[in-house]
Amino acid sequence: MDTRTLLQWPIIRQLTGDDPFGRGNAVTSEATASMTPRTADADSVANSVCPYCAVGCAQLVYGKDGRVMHVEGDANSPVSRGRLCPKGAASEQLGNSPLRQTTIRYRAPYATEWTDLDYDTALDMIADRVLEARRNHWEDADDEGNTLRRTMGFASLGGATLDNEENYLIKKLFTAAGAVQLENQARI
Amino acid sequence: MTNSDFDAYRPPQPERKRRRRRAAGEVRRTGAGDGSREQPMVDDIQFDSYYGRPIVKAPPWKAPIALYLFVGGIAGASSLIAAGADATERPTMARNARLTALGAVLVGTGALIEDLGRPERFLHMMRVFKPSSPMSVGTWILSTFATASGVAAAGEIDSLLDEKLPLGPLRGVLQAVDGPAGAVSSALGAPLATYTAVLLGDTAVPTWSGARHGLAFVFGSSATMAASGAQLLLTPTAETGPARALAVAGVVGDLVGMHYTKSQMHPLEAEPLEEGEPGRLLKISEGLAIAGGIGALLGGRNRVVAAASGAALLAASALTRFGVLNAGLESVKDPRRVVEPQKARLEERRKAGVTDDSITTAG
Amino acid sequence: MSLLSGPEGPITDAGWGHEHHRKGFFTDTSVCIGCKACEVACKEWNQNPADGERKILGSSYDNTGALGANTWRHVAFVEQDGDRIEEARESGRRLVSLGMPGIGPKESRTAEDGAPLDLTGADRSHPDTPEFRWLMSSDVCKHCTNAGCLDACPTGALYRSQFGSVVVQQDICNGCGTCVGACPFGVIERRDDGTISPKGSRDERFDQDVPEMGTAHKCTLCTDRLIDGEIPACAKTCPTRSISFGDRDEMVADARERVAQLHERGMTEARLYGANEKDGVGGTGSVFLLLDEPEVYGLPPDPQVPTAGLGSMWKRAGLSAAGMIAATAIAFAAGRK
Amino acid sequence: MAEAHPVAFQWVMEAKRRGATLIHVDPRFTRTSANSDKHIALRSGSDVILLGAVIKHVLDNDLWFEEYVRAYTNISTIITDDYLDTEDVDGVFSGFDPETGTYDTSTWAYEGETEKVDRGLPERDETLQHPRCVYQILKRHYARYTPEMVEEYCGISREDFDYLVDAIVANSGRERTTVFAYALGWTQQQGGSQMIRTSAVLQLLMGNVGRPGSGIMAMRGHANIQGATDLPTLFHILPGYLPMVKAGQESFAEYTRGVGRKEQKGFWANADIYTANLLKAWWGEHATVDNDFHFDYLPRLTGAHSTYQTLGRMLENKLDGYFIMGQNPVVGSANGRLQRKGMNNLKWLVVRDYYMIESATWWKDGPEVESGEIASEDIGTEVFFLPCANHMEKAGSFTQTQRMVQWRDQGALPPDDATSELQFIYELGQRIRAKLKDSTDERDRPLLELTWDYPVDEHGEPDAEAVLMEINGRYLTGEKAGQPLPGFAEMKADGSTEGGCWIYCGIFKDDVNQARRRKSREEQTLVAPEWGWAWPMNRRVLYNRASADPQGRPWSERKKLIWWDEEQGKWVGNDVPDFPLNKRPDDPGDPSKGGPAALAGTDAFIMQPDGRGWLFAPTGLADGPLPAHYEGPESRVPNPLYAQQSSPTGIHPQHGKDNLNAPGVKPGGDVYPYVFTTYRITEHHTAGGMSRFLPYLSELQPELYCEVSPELAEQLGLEPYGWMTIITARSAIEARVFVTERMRPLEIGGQTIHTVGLPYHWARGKQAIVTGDAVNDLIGINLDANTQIQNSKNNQCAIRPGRRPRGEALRELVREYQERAGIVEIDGQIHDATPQASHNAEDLEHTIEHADIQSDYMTKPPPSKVDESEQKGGTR
Repeated sequence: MDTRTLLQWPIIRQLTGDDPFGRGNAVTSEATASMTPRTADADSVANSVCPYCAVGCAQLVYGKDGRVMHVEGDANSPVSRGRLCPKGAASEQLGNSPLRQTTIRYRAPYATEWTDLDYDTALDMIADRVLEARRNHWEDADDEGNTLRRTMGFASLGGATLDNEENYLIKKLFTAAGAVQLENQARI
Repeated sequence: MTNSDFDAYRPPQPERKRRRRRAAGEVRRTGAGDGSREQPMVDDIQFDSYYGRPIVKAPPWKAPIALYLFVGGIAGASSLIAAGADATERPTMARNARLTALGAVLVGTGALIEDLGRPERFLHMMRVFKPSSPMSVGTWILSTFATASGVAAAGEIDSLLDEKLPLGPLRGVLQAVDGPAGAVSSALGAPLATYTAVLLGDTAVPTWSGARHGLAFVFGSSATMAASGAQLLLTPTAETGPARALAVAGVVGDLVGMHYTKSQMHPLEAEPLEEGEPGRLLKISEGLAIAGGIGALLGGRNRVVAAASGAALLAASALTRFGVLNAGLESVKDPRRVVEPQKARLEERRKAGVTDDSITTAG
Repeated sequence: MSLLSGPEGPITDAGWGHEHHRKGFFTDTSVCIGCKACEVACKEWNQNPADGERKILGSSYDNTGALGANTWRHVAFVEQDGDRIEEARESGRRLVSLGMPGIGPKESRTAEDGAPLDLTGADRSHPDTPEFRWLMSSDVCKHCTNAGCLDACPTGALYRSQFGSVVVQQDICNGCGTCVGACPFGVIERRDDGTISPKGSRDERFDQDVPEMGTAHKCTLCTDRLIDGEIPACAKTCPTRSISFGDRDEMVADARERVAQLHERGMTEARLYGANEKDGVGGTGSVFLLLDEPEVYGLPPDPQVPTAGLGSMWKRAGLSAAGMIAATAIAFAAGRK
Repeated sequence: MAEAHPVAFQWVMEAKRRGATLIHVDPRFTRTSANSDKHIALRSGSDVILLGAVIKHVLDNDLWFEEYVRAYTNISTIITDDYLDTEDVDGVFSGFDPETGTYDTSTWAYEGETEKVDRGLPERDETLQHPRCVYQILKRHYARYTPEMVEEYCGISREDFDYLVDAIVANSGRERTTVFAYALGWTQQQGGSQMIRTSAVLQLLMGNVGRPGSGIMAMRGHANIQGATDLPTLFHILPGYLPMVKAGQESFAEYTRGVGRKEQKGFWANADIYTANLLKAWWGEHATVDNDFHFDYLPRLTGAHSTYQTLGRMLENKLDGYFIMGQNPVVGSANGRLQRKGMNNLKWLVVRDYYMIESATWWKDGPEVESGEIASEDIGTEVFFLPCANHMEKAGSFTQTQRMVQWRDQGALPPDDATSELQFIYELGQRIRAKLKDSTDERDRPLLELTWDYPVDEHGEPDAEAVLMEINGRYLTGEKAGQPLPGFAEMKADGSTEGGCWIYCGIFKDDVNQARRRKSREEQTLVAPEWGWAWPMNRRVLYNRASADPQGRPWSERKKLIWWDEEQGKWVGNDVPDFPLNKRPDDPGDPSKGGPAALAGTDAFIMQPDGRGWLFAPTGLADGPLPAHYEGPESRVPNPLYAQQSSPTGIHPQHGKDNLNAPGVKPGGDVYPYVFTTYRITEHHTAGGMSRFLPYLSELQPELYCEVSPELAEQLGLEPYGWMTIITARSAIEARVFVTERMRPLEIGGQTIHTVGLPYHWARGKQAIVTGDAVNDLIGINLDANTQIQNSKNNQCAIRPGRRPRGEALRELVREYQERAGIVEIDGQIHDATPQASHNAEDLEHTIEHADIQSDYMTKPPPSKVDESEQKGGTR
């Protein structure tokens, strides 16, 4: 034990410093002395918005190694002033919950279990099915001869937690494909 | 207006009530939401709690700690007996007492470490010396005592084995410090046995906290009684005369001490010492102590009776520690044991004209 | 206060000098909406494990139960009817009539005509007692001036920071548990558990990563955040500023002003908890405005730091030890061969 | 609001600190009530009675804001003499066709020469004496809505009613304003649109629209539910609230004229421009003036195609595939059992989510599989589960509840296979186009000619800003070619500009992503115009012309927002004026021009064809120009106001025996004696997909409970925190008993009405951290005719202590109650006892026919933006 280490022995610090009772700076460890908030390790801070209700509270997303390490409110926001409700405050867990499903799963018709599928195959299968469903239920005109130019073969539900840009592209692509049964939470 | 078919026959409507108001004297429903309510112990004090949930927490101390309280007492008192035996030239008892002290302190240390959340960090206890922490003070007492007892006992063992321990040149050192070590261990024996009362008393646990006025006497007596009992068990009757006397003194101290302790407590604080499992342990302990005391007093010259009495006293002491520990653990479960004594003492101070020391203020 | 339980200037006592003001919370339960954001933000920042039983606890909307090793903010919910509200108002009125010191800032203590405001009669001007109320209150470590846990810690793991907060050093604590019993508020606890695993038959089960097992845990006042000039996670997230944070002096002043406001509206049930330096723990770092007796919220009505009695306890232990020595000496002296 | 929007509630608490009075009207005492000055419990579904009585009080006592109302509303407008009120037709309006359950709304029109009415200049009687002027109609219509009626049928005492009315009156006028905030408590009712309309009528009367601290706030429930309505994934509209094309509208001109006539007042007169820019954005060079911008590429509607009609197609095996993206319909939609049944019939299903939600796993661990009613092996649906990126793992924008668009930067990378919807839909589009590239089929041309080329990053993620730029729009010709449009006023219908959504035009003004602005609130005014961007044109308060008096002066100093500055010759103030900037307050408008130029200087409601706020809505609503009270579809209370029991236009597809209604006031109604209302709580989020999988949220509210009054608990022998079973005509579930005085019985029309409350966040499955029965299994599909939104807030149930039966016995229990109520015969023949039996369709297609909400939409100008969000969005 060298002298420096010995001098760091809290008892010595108790006897020599301002904290004889050992309730303050005499007893701190090196880790305590060099304490920083854990966000000090973050390598990015992104301006974001809470994904739950529509109040639109501003969030700061602290990232490290490509993952979210912490989320808190942005005090600059005129809407939320940095505050978050319990759901907003749990946003980090929304991304990092151990229950998150991060790989593609596929259930064949009448199967009792999931299997795995790679992205490219899945996308290809879905594209085929969209085209088939579109064909199967294509309607050129109604009984009175009015143009319909649509398909009733597939539908889509969702969008209220998706971005504007995403909703726009969903509407654009599916409308161009002739689909009309496009809906989201706003109806529910 | 209405288009009900039964309009004309509608019975007179009771006067519309905005919300059900409780008539005076009507019994409150339980579980209706405003926390649990129980019958007040004292008529003019209404007892409220947050759904009957505990207010304070008991430390996470289990059987090893009770064992530690017990053997710590034995160790401490045994070292005193060893000193007495040395001084009065009772070598067998001196040796037995020293070895008892060492064995007990080793078991105690083991138990203490066992009960830590992070046993590998036991040595962190040595970082500081905190006069405000009975555990810190106690640990220093314990470690010094253990070291000293170890040295003293090593000397005993060495001489017992006719210096056959492979000590080499260290034997000289051992023989030189043997005496002082014994003295240190004797000096720390009594504090070792009684500091644990402070350890328990220095908590917010109602029963322990309430027992703070007398618990040291109970623990000191109990330790004395147990250590004496150990010698009655281990040492031939020829040398155990003082131990018998001590045993009797210990029993008396234990009984009187416990009575005194309870007399200083709020009834709700004392209750766990008398009821339930801890109460039962303490009742058995009391019986065993009395039996052991009588046995030691009257039949102490008989080796068998002495041994039996010794065992009874040891058991009594052990049960006292388990009883007191468990009574404390039990006492936190009912928030009444926190709220009522505190309200009572607050009320008492207010009656005495002290109105400026409440944690609740109007501004 | 005795020397052992610490003097009134906790920061100075801890050897920090006057680098920082003592920090603290003011939790104003009269504006708490019971959203529990404080609980979640606290757990997220401190990475505390979820430890709920995943069962309804039978205490209104509170399924957290109490403060503990993994829960450093706890929101209490209490449903009360009109009778109970009247009782609370009455008990608050009694407090006022005790003539306690330092009630409210001066300017709000006088009526418009300059005469002293007679708060004991304030209820008469108040609108009707509501028929029902739902109290919500976020509890937290009190960061006492005279902190039982801090005093009792044998390893120096607990220390008083430069901000006046009482903090466990996780690299030091060996889990002896002494602090747990020493807290008069039942706040600190040893972390012995805290896992979540889904009860269903998921393909892969998982256990939550539980850091720092076996050591004592409690609110740190987000001391790590304070170092960077941030405020504690709970105070930052609180939507309605029911939890505010700042210099303890200011918190107490705010609390006094707020309670005076409420009293002026006839809400005599409002009272402060922890603002009195003369109480059994020397005043708390976390001050609360309550609307009923403390025990209704699960708070002790007259907490005292155990170490306040330490001198007397050591005296008795010494006496007992002396008794042991004397008894032994007498026994051997009398029995000398 | 404290429950579901806690952070927004900070402003309410702030206002309360400053002396605002906060009143909470709700059947339940919630966390909002706990923090309000007053909680007023009303019987669920009786809102129009209450608000109607407030309107009557205000009219009878001349308490309305006369100067405001006369200048800015249609109070003096005269209605055609074909119009018959509910007063005249005993509970329905003129134009009702009982066969179809729909209205021909033509009789609700303004009086006047067609030419003048079309120009927004109907006949008026400024003396308000004309018997057919809106003022007189209003007075007659609400004459029945008395405080006594409120006391008897809402369960609100006279005292409380007076408190409410006095507070509204005292807090309205020049110096003060009142605001109404609502959420699903209104939208999820059959008749919910009219509840919102009632508050709109009241707010207009009190001068509480277009002013700071005024209005009707729809507290919307999802991060981007506003954006998903503006840039709609909804069947009935295109971006910017342009309606979807209806079968029969063969030409661009016919369609755009239906949306807005060139000669009408205000900004809908430019519907052709907005449409042309949208089409141009979608089909680029292929869309030209000559081919009507390929208007012909748009698919047409033949009725309602909402999620509930789509469910009908599923049940009839007429739908092959379904995309579910960030939704959990088997939990969140009405009649969950039916939703699952429908999904059993799909050929394929794509679910995109973060977690294994119940809508992805119903075939494996759904309630029917659990009970043995159906086996996994019998379900032929092919399921793709695709993990998706969350809001932190992609860049993009959300539009919050006040129409403010906020951009999010990317903070992390999506894990493993997870992708954004942007990437998925983009790549799916590319894949589909690749597969069709050699197609010569005419029907594939819209896909092949679609502008579908966005820059992507190294992970394949499209640049969301490029998409936003397309939404904003660009100049295509001239020296500014390629530059973003600064606002929709720059849009042209000649192919020289394009823009995907006219109301978002300007969001990329100055080539800056305005939604990304984050100037601290400390550094700007309270209006905070430099934080994010609000459509349209960054206006924070819509119709804010009304914040100034007719002469252009603020109504009062403390309520000023914008005003006319004579020196500068323009409107100035703290917000972007929602009015033609240089139009003087005394400008008479130029009727010959149409559009914005036709607006007079006092035509504050610039989206309305007459420039006025509509107390009386001549068009735009499917169920009446004025709100009238109807009982809920299962209500056991006879309608105290009209012979018409429940909404004459309500929609109720039966789907065999799976969507029955309780008999209500008919015999057998007493089998389901209690009202249940569903709701959300702070700790969870809608169907639980974003909360039940998170440990921190799950532990806060781990189990489903049912809130019951002590009286009902005692009556039924319910043990606190024990179990109870709730049975409806659809299904039965179990919940923990939560006895609380926050629920209380009401004496209504001579009977005691017990209401119980059920939060609906839980579901049965094996994947989430906490599970419980799904409450929406209890709810039937009874839709509002305007919105196609289900009635969740007042339905009837029976209650028994203890847990529900397992296995087959559960269906037997439900059936036993159905039989006792006489809604299903022993032999399985359905006896429909629903009050509005006149148009209960057993056939879904039939239902669609007469539920067609588009009929109004297509022929009449769409309602204003405010009305739009009220009717279509409601709030989630």
